[in-house]
Amino acid sequence: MKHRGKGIGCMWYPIGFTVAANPSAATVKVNEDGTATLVTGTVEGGQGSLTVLGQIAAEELGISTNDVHVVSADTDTTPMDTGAIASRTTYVTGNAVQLAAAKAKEILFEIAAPILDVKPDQLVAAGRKIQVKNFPQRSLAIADVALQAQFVHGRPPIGTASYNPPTVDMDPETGQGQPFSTYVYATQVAEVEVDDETGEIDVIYMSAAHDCGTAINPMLVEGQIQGGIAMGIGFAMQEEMLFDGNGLQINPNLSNYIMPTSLDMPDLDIDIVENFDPTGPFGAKGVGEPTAVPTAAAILNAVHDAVGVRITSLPATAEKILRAIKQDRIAGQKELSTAG
Amino acid sequence: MKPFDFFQPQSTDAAIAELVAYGPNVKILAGGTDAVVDLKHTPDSLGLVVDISRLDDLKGISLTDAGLRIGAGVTHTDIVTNLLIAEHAPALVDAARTIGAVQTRNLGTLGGNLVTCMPAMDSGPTLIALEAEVTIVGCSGKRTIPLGEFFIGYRKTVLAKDELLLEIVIPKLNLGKPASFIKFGLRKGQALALVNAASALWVENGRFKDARISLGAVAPVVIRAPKAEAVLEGQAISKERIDEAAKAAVTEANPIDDFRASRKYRSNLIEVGVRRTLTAAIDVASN
Amino acid sequence: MDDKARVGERKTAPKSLPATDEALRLPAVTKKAMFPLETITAKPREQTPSVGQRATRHDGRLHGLGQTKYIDDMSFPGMIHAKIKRAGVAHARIKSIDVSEAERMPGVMATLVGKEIPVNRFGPTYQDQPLLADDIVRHAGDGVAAVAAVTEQQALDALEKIRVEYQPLAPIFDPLEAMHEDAPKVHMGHSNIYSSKTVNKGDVEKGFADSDYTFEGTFSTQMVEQASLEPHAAIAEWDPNERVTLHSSLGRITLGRADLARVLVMPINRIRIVATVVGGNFGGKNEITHEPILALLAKKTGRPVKGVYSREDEFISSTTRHPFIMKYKTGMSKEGKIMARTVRLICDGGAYCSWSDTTLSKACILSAGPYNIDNLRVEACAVYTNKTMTGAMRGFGAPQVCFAYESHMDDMAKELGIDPLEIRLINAFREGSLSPTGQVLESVVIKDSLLMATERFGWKEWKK
Amino acid sequence: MVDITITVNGEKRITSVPPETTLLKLLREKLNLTGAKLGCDAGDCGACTVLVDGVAVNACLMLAGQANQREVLTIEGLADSQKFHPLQKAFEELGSLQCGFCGPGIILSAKYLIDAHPNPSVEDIRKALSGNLCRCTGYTKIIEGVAAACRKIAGATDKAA
Repeated sequence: MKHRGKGIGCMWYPIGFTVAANPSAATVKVNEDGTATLVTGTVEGGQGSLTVLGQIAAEELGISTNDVHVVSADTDTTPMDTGAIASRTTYVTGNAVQLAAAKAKEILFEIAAPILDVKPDQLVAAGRKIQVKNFPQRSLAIADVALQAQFVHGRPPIGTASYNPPTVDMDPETGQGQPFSTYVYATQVAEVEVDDETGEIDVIYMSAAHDCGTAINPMLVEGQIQGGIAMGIGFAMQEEMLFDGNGLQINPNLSNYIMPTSLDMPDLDIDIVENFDPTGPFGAKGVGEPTAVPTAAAILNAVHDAVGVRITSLPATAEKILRAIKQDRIAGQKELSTAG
Repeated sequence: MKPFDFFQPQSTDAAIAELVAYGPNVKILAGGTDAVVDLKHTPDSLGLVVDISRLDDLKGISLTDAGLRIGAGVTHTDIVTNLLIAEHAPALVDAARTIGAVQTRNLGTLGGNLVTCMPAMDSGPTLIALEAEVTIVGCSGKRTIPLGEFFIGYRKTVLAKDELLLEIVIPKLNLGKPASFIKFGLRKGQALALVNAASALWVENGRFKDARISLGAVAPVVIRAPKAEAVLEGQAISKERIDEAAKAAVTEANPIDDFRASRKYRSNLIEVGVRRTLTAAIDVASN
Repeated sequence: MDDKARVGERKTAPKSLPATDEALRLPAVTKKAMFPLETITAKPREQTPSVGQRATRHDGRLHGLGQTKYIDDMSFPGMIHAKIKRAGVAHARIKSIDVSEAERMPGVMATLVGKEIPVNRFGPTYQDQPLLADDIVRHAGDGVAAVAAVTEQQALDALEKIRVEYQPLAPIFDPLEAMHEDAPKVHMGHSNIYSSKTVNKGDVEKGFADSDYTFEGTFSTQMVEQASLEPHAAIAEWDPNERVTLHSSLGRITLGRADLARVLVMPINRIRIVATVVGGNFGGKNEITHEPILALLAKKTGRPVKGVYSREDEFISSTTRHPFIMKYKTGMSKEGKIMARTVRLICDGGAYCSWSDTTLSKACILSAGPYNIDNLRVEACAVYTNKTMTGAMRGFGAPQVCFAYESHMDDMAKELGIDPLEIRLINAFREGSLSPTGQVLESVVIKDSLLMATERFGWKEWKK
Repeated sequence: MVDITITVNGEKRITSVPPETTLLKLLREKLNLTGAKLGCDAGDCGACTVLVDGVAVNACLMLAGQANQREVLTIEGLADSQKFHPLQKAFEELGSLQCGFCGPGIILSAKYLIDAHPNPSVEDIRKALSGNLCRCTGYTKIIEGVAAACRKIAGATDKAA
């Protein structure tokens, strides 16, 4: 017989390294035509981090994503970056990018201010224009300002900046300290069906609500969450590196190391929790790793709800679940017989 | 891959001539889904690889006087999409559908699946439950034997070094026989069977007739479960009988204990698999 | 045997190539869509403000056209191929390595053993890992020697001819056994425990005394592989100014460069690392692996040297996710408020530290869950064993502890007869809550996420 | 050596390779078409998927000699300078791929599906892609991409009719 169940997993997760310095630097160059080039030492790993960093630079400069070309991943030319690790790129590198873009923008404002007959701090960049705050009809095209900056004033609008999240060392005895600058929060909920004759779990549906501060690019955030859930499903039910008695791996191949295929994925509903972290670039935090964190808990809690067994060791293979169901029944019968 | 020579014969005779000429240092390649992987792990150079994937005499699915003939070189995709098989032996389609993934089903052949003779092959149980026969061709001519006798050990068949599997025939008597296949794996896609099972049976006056049960991945080769079949023969259809047969089938298997599943769990799957395939076959019979 | 002889034996010798055929003279097949005339830039990329836009990825078009260049898609004139021989024993002293026969194999241009590496130790926290084991093998996937040959197959053939003599050492695989004083030691020193962390907040004893109920649970998790679709790959190339360039699937290039400089004893400005899109990282490509080996082989041979891990190399020699053993004890009020908690974490680090130290810290801090717990004690340690080393993988200990604290939470909810959603809402952090390390938390939206996910799910209406 | 006459992406080539060369190696190393990827070299991951005579296969499981006299379509041949395939468009617009390594194989598996079944259900798409492992995306946006491409193709055909 098949039994359905529901389960919750929720979590918190920090952004960046634990206490240790993990700086990123970035350079933003505004070109003579108002487009920009962002130079970053981080490496695209598929998350879309370069797109997100481009969006952050573009936002600061008031131009579009397409107006920013991102150069990355060459130690000769790109500035220091701690790398795509610890869910830190949007937050840490993103802060560096925003600061760098702000510096370039400052030059543009200084050039534009006398032309617009205002002070630089009265200016904002938006819609590919530099305009007077609250009086948008007085504006100049960024392209024009950039051109003037370079060829008239001899001040190419280039900004370089770095960022390192503020932390406080942890006390070795008590662990008290501020190991991270900020954290994200998330909940995933799973619906499963468990076959009590075979122990097989069918994850039917999952909903997930993740906080990442401002979602710089909701489409990419969704992609991270969906991918993290897939990895979480593998962790929950399938994946395990096995060793024989001599310490040799038994299943070092993709035939026998079982990870989710397209058929193993449930239907998903993804929500992004509205939030704004004042310490992040435009309120953003991060999303990469947390997506894979609560999935196993949600699924195993749903299994518990469905068939009443608590699996305490992962992966929760069908065999393990069936064994638990049978033990549970035996225990139940014993209870009945002693009670009777 | 270590070096080898490659030969694409134009006919089965030409292929067999090469097998004779080359002796033991030759490997036959059909779909390649197992054979090419083997070649990649073969420690020594082979003499010759004979590619039989394009031999016309190994192709084709047809109804003959003997029954439903399926060429050994027919791919799993051919089986999945063939209307004759869908009509006369739909359980074989169900089994073929569970093999590997689209790409491997497009390459892999029924003959290759049988000749490679892995205990967990998915083609075997249904064919054995339907009492299929295989025709083998070699230097000394053709011979036809029951598929059950074709498998003789772990990755070992009766094929002599100079022989090829030519075709598989589901006998006329068993065409349309209600049957069902089930497979248990470690995931839904690209699963390798922990246990698979097939049952075929006639229902006559509410009684089991000629029930055939076959199991895979539970012994060195795909097996039949005669004791379980005997439990059913001539008996009135009932849940109790099915349960009894399923329990009997467990005693006929000798599953291994390995990293993928324990012997105990596999035994449980045998029982469930036999019960479910019998029930499904009865459903087919009553519809 | 040469090709002629192999073909000569055939009765059906292949027809010679038709020299008249134009197709024979054509170069390799070219891509057709190198400069597509059709522009399909999606609107969100062109709109301002850019933050919040569903902008398409800058590399999305290249991906779809098959034109994203990963490391293995690159080749350079004269490039040769390197392969690494893995120990195949879990714990042993290397008595000798004989590469002489391998060096005489066809196509072989150079070999490399650990003793030839200037500084044969690396690691992000402790430099406890050899690039190629030179003295002791600590897990079966340890590399012991490398070969560079004209073709990959020749390199693989040559690996078989490398003779390594081992003196077996007692291995230890179970982290709990490895913690015993008299257990075989994976590294020198008096203990296999190489990292310990604690977090103490409030008064745990008092917290338990004030609790109405106490619950306990023990949980464990397995070793997991990142299993990126792209295997580790790198190409090393020198120029006459003694500068080395590494094209690598590495995800952290600036720190990777510093590691390279340290192990090769070179000035940092003589090393260039160029990465492309990493074909999946998930933590597995965050530290150098074979890059220095390739660099040294390239130096020896004067050729660009490419190394690509086989799928088996990926599993047996690269980092993995830590197995954890987690013991939880929690004191609860009858209303479902957590009064006190103790957590003990044991993390199986495998043969080398890699990112275990930071994994342990994160796991320690996060193990309380996103809940207000005034009285908390967490003790955690990482232990060496003779297995594939564990390192960075998506979550740094968080998936492990989350599985434990959330399972534990539901068990308690069930005993107390409180709905799983309700018990979480009772305990969840709120703005300004104090974290286990005493940090004031800001931008806390755990309750919002709980309500949002459960509402979308239909938690309250849901029926079995 | 085996002589091979092969048509790749519509272009005929004659070449000669050692018999132990796989179709994947022939494409990547001899014909410079690196779109098909080597992910596992054992037919498990599908990153090397190409279409041979219109049929999706693992190029790592086929010897080059077996592809003699056949037509091969690789990801590089799916679009030309005039037109992207709707799958490529949809995948770009919806962010279907992340690291992209599985992409060429996935797109060709999807093409194989929709050539025969222009209006697949989500379950059909899942089944058609089960031989292509992806570690980044959870397959969700890939499935959406395939479905969107099918709608686009259907829409274009409706208009034409």
